Amino acid sequence: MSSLKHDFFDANTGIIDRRMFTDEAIYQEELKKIFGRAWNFVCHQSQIPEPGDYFMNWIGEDEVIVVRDREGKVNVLLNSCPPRGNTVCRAELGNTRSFFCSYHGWNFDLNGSLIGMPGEDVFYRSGIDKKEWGLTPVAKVDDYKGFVFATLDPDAPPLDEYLGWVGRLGIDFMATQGEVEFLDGVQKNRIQCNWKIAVDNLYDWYHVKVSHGSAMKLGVLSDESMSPMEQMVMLGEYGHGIGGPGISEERYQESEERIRTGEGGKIWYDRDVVKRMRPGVAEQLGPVGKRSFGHPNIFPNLWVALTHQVCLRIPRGPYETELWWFAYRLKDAPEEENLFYQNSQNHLFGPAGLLEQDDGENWSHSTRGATGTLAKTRPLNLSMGLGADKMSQDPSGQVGVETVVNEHGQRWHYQSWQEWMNSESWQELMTNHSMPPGEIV
Amino acid sequence: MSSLKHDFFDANTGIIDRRMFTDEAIYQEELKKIFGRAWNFVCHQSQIPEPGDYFMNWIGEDEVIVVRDREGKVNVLLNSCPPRGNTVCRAELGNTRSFFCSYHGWNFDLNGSLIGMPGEDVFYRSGIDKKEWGLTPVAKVDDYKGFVFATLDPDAPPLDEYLGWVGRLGIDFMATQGEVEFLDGVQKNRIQCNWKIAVDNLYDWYHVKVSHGSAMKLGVLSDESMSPMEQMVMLGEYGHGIGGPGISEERYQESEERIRTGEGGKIWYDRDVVKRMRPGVAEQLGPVGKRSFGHPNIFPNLWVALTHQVCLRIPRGPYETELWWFAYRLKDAPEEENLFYQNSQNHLFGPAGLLEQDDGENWSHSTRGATGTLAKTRPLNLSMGLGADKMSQDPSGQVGVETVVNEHGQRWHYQSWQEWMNSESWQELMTNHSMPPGEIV
Amino acid sequence: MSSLKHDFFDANTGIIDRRMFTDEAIYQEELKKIFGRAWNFVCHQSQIPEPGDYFMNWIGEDEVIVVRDREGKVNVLLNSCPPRGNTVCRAELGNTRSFFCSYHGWNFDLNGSLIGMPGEDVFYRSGIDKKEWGLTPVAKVDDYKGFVFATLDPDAPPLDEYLGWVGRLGIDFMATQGEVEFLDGVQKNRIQCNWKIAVDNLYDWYHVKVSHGSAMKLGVLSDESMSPMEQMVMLGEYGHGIGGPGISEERYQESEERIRTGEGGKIWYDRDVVKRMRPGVAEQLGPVGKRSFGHPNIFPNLWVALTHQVCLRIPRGPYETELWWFAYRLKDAPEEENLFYQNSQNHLFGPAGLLEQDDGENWSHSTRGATGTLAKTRPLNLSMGLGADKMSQDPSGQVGVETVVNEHGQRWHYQSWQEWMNSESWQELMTNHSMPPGEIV
Amino acid sequence: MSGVEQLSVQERMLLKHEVEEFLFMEAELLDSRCFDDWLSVLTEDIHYWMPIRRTTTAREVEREFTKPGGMAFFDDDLDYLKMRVDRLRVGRAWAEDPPSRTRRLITNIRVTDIKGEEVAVGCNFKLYRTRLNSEEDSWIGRREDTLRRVDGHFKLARRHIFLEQTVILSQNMSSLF
Amino acid sequence: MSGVEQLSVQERMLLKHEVEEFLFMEAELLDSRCFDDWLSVLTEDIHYWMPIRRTTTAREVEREFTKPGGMAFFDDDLDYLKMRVDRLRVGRAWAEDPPSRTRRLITNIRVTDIKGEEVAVGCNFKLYRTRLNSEEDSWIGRREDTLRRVDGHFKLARRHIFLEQTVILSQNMSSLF
Amino acid sequence: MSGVEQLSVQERMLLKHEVEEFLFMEAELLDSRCFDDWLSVLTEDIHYWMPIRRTTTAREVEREFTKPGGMAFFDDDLDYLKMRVDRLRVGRAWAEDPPSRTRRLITNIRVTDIKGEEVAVGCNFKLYRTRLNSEEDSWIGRREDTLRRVDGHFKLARRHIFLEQTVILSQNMSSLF
Ligand code: FES
Ligand code: FES
Ligand code: FES
Ligand SMILES: [Fe+3]
Ligand SMILES: [Fe+3]
Ligand SMILES: [Fe+3]
Repeated sequence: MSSLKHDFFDANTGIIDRRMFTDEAIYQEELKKIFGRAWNFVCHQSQIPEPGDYFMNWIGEDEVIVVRDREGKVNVLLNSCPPRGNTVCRAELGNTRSFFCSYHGWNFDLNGSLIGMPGEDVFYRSGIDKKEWGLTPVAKVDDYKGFVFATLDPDAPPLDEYLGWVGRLGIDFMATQGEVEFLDGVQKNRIQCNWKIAVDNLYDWYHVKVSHGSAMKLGVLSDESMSPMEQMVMLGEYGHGIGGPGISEERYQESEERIRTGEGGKIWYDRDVVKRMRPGVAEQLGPVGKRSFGHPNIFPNLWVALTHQVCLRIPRGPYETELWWFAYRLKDAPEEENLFYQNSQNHLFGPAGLLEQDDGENWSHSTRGATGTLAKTRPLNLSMGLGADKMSQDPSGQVGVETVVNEHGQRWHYQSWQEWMNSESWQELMTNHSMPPGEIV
Repeated sequence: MSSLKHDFFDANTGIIDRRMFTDEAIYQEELKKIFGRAWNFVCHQSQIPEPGDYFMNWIGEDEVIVVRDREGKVNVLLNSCPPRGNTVCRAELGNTRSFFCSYHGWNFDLNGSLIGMPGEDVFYRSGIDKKEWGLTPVAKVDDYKGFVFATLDPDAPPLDEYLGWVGRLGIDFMATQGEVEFLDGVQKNRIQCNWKIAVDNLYDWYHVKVSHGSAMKLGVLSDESMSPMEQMVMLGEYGHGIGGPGISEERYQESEERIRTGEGGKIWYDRDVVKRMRPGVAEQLGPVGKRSFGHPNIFPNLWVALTHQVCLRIPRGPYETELWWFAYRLKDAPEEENLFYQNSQNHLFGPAGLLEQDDGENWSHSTRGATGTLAKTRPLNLSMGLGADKMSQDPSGQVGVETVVNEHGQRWHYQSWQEWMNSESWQELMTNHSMPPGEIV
Repeated sequence: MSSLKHDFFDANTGIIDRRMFTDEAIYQEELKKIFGRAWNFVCHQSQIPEPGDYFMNWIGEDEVIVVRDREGKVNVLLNSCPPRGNTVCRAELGNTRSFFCSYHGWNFDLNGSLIGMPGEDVFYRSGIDKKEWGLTPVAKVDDYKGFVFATLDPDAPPLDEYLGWVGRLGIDFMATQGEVEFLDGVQKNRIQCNWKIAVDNLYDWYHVKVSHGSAMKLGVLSDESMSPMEQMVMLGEYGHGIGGPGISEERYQESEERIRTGEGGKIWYDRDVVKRMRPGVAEQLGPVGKRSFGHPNIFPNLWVALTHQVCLRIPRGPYETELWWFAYRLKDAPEEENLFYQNSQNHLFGPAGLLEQDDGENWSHSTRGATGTLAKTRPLNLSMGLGADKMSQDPSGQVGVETVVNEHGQRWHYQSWQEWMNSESWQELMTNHSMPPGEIV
Repeated sequence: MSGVEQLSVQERMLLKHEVEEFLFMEAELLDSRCFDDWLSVLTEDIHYWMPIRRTTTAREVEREFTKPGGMAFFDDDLDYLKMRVDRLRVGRAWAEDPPSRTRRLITNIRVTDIKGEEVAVGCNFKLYRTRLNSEEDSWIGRREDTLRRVDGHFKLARRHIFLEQTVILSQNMSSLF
Repeated sequence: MSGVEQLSVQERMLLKHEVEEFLFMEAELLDSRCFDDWLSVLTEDIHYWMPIRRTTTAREVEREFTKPGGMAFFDDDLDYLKMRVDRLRVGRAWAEDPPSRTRRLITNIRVTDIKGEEVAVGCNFKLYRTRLNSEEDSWIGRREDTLRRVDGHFKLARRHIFLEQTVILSQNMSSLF
Repeated sequence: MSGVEQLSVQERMLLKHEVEEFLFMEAELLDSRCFDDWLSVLTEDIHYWMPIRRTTTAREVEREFTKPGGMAFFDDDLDYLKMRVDRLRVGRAWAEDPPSRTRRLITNIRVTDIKGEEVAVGCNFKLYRTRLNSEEDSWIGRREDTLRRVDGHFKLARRHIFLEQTVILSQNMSSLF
């Protein structure tokens, strides 16, 4: 039975069979079933404001051109030219009038349509249907509040439905802060780890004190902000999730009170509460969401960080992942606020980041270790908090669990991954996938 | 049915399934069914004039020693020593009295026979049949007008029959010019492309203006010579072909006339016609062949270029091809003529060549692009001129089509490749292979 | 039938199918069936004298920590941490109080037991059985005269039984010389060869004069010692063997006589006979063993060299082997004796060794050559001395053959390898494996 | 480069030698892990910067680097550099425990300008880093350094690092350039 | 090397410095893609040559390189070098669009001879080239340059390049050495 | 380094130049396979040593190298170095037949001490070796050389080689550093 096909994760015990990280066949299947089906983040509207502006990205191992056409529409096109499959664009970004292939000179419009072929009539005498031989567009493109996503699967549900309230909330954390403007410059580097381990880690508030012990001792970030006792988890359909710091309504009101009485800043999250007190924001985030300061992951691989950054984890084979750090500023925010964030953006994450430089070897060794003849048979334990928490459904419909450091997010990530891998189509996935537990068993 | 086993190329539409470029299993099969069966060019007689002279080459991924023995015979021997399979020769070329293995000192004569073993009688007491343990010779070696070929398959037809009139004509283009003497020095470099894409490209007169646009703008080569409207294609059994510039009998006679009246040189091909007016040459090339100035490919991978050069495309895995550029001079040609060609030989092709340096990335990206999950499912369009041309059988028996830039050669290359791959033996191939279309549909 | 599963070696002809060197599936099977079952040498007691001293080694592709605990017991632990499989130790050697994982800070005692987890009670609220989640110990650890071995297979026979008299004799060659003290510093380098070819070579006294011809001509070692006519072979159950110089009882007594009369040193082996004349030594080595000065191999991959060194050949894929050269001194030997050996240790073997630097390319080319389409089908000839020798069973029970240079040891190595590969378990191997021939056919 | 051209060739040679002595000493401090000593040859106001590089078409090649004040891999003042050094002391700086082994090949040293006490120096570099079982990383590029004479000795007042790579091929950049 | 030995060590030092200034400036022109400026430091009669290297036995090692006037990877006069530069301007020089990122590490500079206005200089080099998503090529070898003084400034009159590689491991050599 | 500091900057510059001339000449002798000439620039009492390096924790980093007198990759006196050279002549030195092609990039040359006729010199190196069809090896590290003036010319009296690698990634080290 296909539903038994992949059985690497046991939701009842939180035990993982680590072969999921190193098997080449599994990886090939992931490219089809995960990246080939999901809505993948490709860029933010503000990165390509003008007609002809383009930004290159990857959907699994397919390279795509994300380009704004003359009508202002964003198109996502496969970077592959019909005659021999040559790439028609080799820059990472730029502005162009059309895409001219360096092999035979076929020329494509900003929407991918074939607008020129050298000697079309003289050489292609039996004619060729130009409409049929443009650059292949992805199945669907849509954006949520400026964040552009694309999917290769025509059967994928609409983006809004795909994101669900958790995915949307993850983006709202950013979008409700004001007009988001992505900065020029994406930090890219490669880590010899499986992409799922990189994603797993964004939910991992247990590793911070140890993996990033040096940064904490230096006070790069405040102790409390880096490993707070109060945690909150929200899980969404199809694998989205938010995990990390989160506080009770009571604490939230205390914070508001501090801020009103000019004592804001006493606790690290006051800085965020201030913003959420701006008109309409708390309402948009909702009574549960507003109290979370955690890490959203838009399944499969978009991490929304607290530093006005998002990080894509692009698979490059079972043993390698490319990290892309995007940063943004708030157009209308006071300059010092943006400078405060840019400071973090240039010093915490990325290959030279005071935090992230210490992650790489742990991830690569966790992946590499999975190749040993004995090692690959040893179970991995992700049982932290398993069955220990109840999720409270808020009247608003938002469901969150207020708890301590845990591995709910990671388990949800792997469980969802397994459901995607065990479904042969979107239809099957829609019917088979688990709903986020109202109560985590 | 084996004939359906491989179905990557559709002759009716000219559409290719690009997985043929990246699949490792396909590649392993090619090594057996294509390179393991074909007559492969190994070197020219003039490269190893003296007894003991040797030149190393590859047949697929088997390294062979091409060596002239004391009787003046050229032997082609597998570079693999019986006790442990060590290589007995590690130089690219040289002169030797015998091949002495660096592992245990077995010594082999220039014809591969085992002539010495340290302590043969003392240690090999049960005896060993020296005749049985020499270096493995290839199945057959033969040459056509000095061009030496070898095949690993004893069932291969004789070289002459294998080449057929098209393969022979390709070599005659060179041989009829005078005594060919290969120059010392082969330019070797690696391109991350599939070998078939490199072969495909030699027929490709469509890419020249674009891929080599810079060279043309500089007038490295004359516009007319690089992308002439008048083209001629000749296709031969088993996959050989000649494609490129070719002119009508009328133009040919105009050229002869110009030359007679001392106005030769007006048009680029006058330079070649002059040579073909030498006694006997036109007759040897035939009424059709003499009017072609195109690119022959001796299937699978020997390109005969117009610059007094031949280029081997040696497979190094699905994703890599090694290019070997051999150059020759005409022993009796005026020095300035040879200098003219050497100039091209050192400046047009090879990794630093003003033309070829621009090919590599197109080929490697066309190959690499075939790995994307979506990209690999997209068809490639090789339909240029499909069904638009008629082939005229000349009374002489030569069949050529006079036309414009087209993809007849490439389609023939892929169609033949598929027939080789779908045949389990030479016998099957001989019965199954298509005859070159008297009329291309 | 599983017993037919692998048929790469023909004991009747000494012919090998070289695909055993390059097939990835074979290699993966070797990791399980050979390295996953055998007793593997991990280090010598003297390398980790103090509690907390550790030395890292590999069992196939599993990295293990070899560490002495507070009770003085040596533990061999898998370097893989339960939560994500991260490595808990990244140094090659050192001394520590515990193993602290850099990912989440789990802390393990010197016997592998989990002694600390950050926030165990607060975060792991459903509790976790610490006893179940320590570092995985190997199945068995034992030592023979200070040489520590470990096996991953609980069904493996006791070390003594596994070694048998030949394996034990190989170690006795070292142990009977006095108290062995391993030196600080292991020479490690990688050769692009299959590990079996490296092992095969240690029995190979045929290659010396040729592969190491330069060293011999320089007199780095005496001609006689490097390729003596008198050879002796002893073969042990499960693939152990000793091959190389060995002399008759008569010669042995002549040597003793020379030494007694102060004329010792005339012949190279007098140096060893001297030591064997020390009280009890000859008795321990036995009437046959004492007359051998050959190369023992403890199956699968531990070579005991004559230079007070042992060499591990660690597999790194079918095409790569890592060589680890360990050296020792005799605690109570005169300083000049130890200096004499250290001189050899620093100049004969290892990547810069005057002998070994010439081996690498022969081994890598013998492996690489096995990939050619034709080459891989060519048989390798290991028939030297096949059926030409009789083994004489000594009253003591020791069985040795006195002969000349031969390939008995190599054939035994490959035959045993095949028996291991054709057995699905230790039980099957114990019942199926051949006994060393009382008479080699 | 007026500043430089006013010098005689002998003066330039001498200056070049002094610069070289400083740069080689400074590189050796890093290679031999004397990080505190390294901090001591920096000026208080040092700017240590490595922009992000991107592949662009020939036509838009001026967009190759991110701009000062924008996103970067390094954009440090002395405090940040101190943090990078201090973290090695406080422990749990896993990227450097076990310590990396590095070697800096500094070549093509050229004095490009002189202003008062400051000398602008360009050089090419290959920073080689190997860890554990000889895992290897190489970072290659150009540096624009400014050396300032402080009581007779050079100190490093500015270091702008221009890597050739776009995607960083290593799992971190825990080394200093 | 008589030419050199007639000089005092001080003179050699000064000459070495001048040579170095020239070679580093020239390398920087190429690395920073100032190709026209680079052409301007060549003499009219420059010979720019890279022979083909082959693996031979120790016994026949004199056959290692192809001979002058024979087959070569580069055998250029000024016109050919101009073409290599001009092609970048005229467009459709795909090997260099997007432009490669190169870095020349020039080391072991030694003055080997002096004849009138000409100085023969040997050096070792590593030419690093990366393109697109950090695809990497490295070409390593030795150069024999001849510098000629033309109105007080050096110009490059001869460049013979001896790569260590036999098979060129890259898909092209669109860079200048 | 008192020895050095007693020198004026001019004196240091001159000395550095002499050292450089020697080291580049010596490297070229090896790269151009003039091994006998190379032996002739060594002193009778030369010590040529390369210890073994190991990965250790930051805490135990002092255990990184094996000690003098212990296990090593090279621990040669002149006789052993002669053997390494002579073997190439006598034949059957397969690691070098076909001969390797090597290139030594010597950088960061710094004079660290002066004692009488002896000059202690540190440098960084990349030794590149390619064989057959461009198989490649690179050894990178630091050298501590001692040069001794013998009748007015430098000779190499000591060479201690500190590679950055722990596991040697090549199938042999048949080259000299
Ligand atoms: S592949 Fe793009 S035009 Fe031919
Ligand atoms: S492998 Fe050639 S002689 Fe042994
Ligand atoms: S993996 Fe070791 S503590 Fe988490
Ligand atoms: Fe982290
Ligand atoms: Fe082309
Ligand atoms: Fe050997």
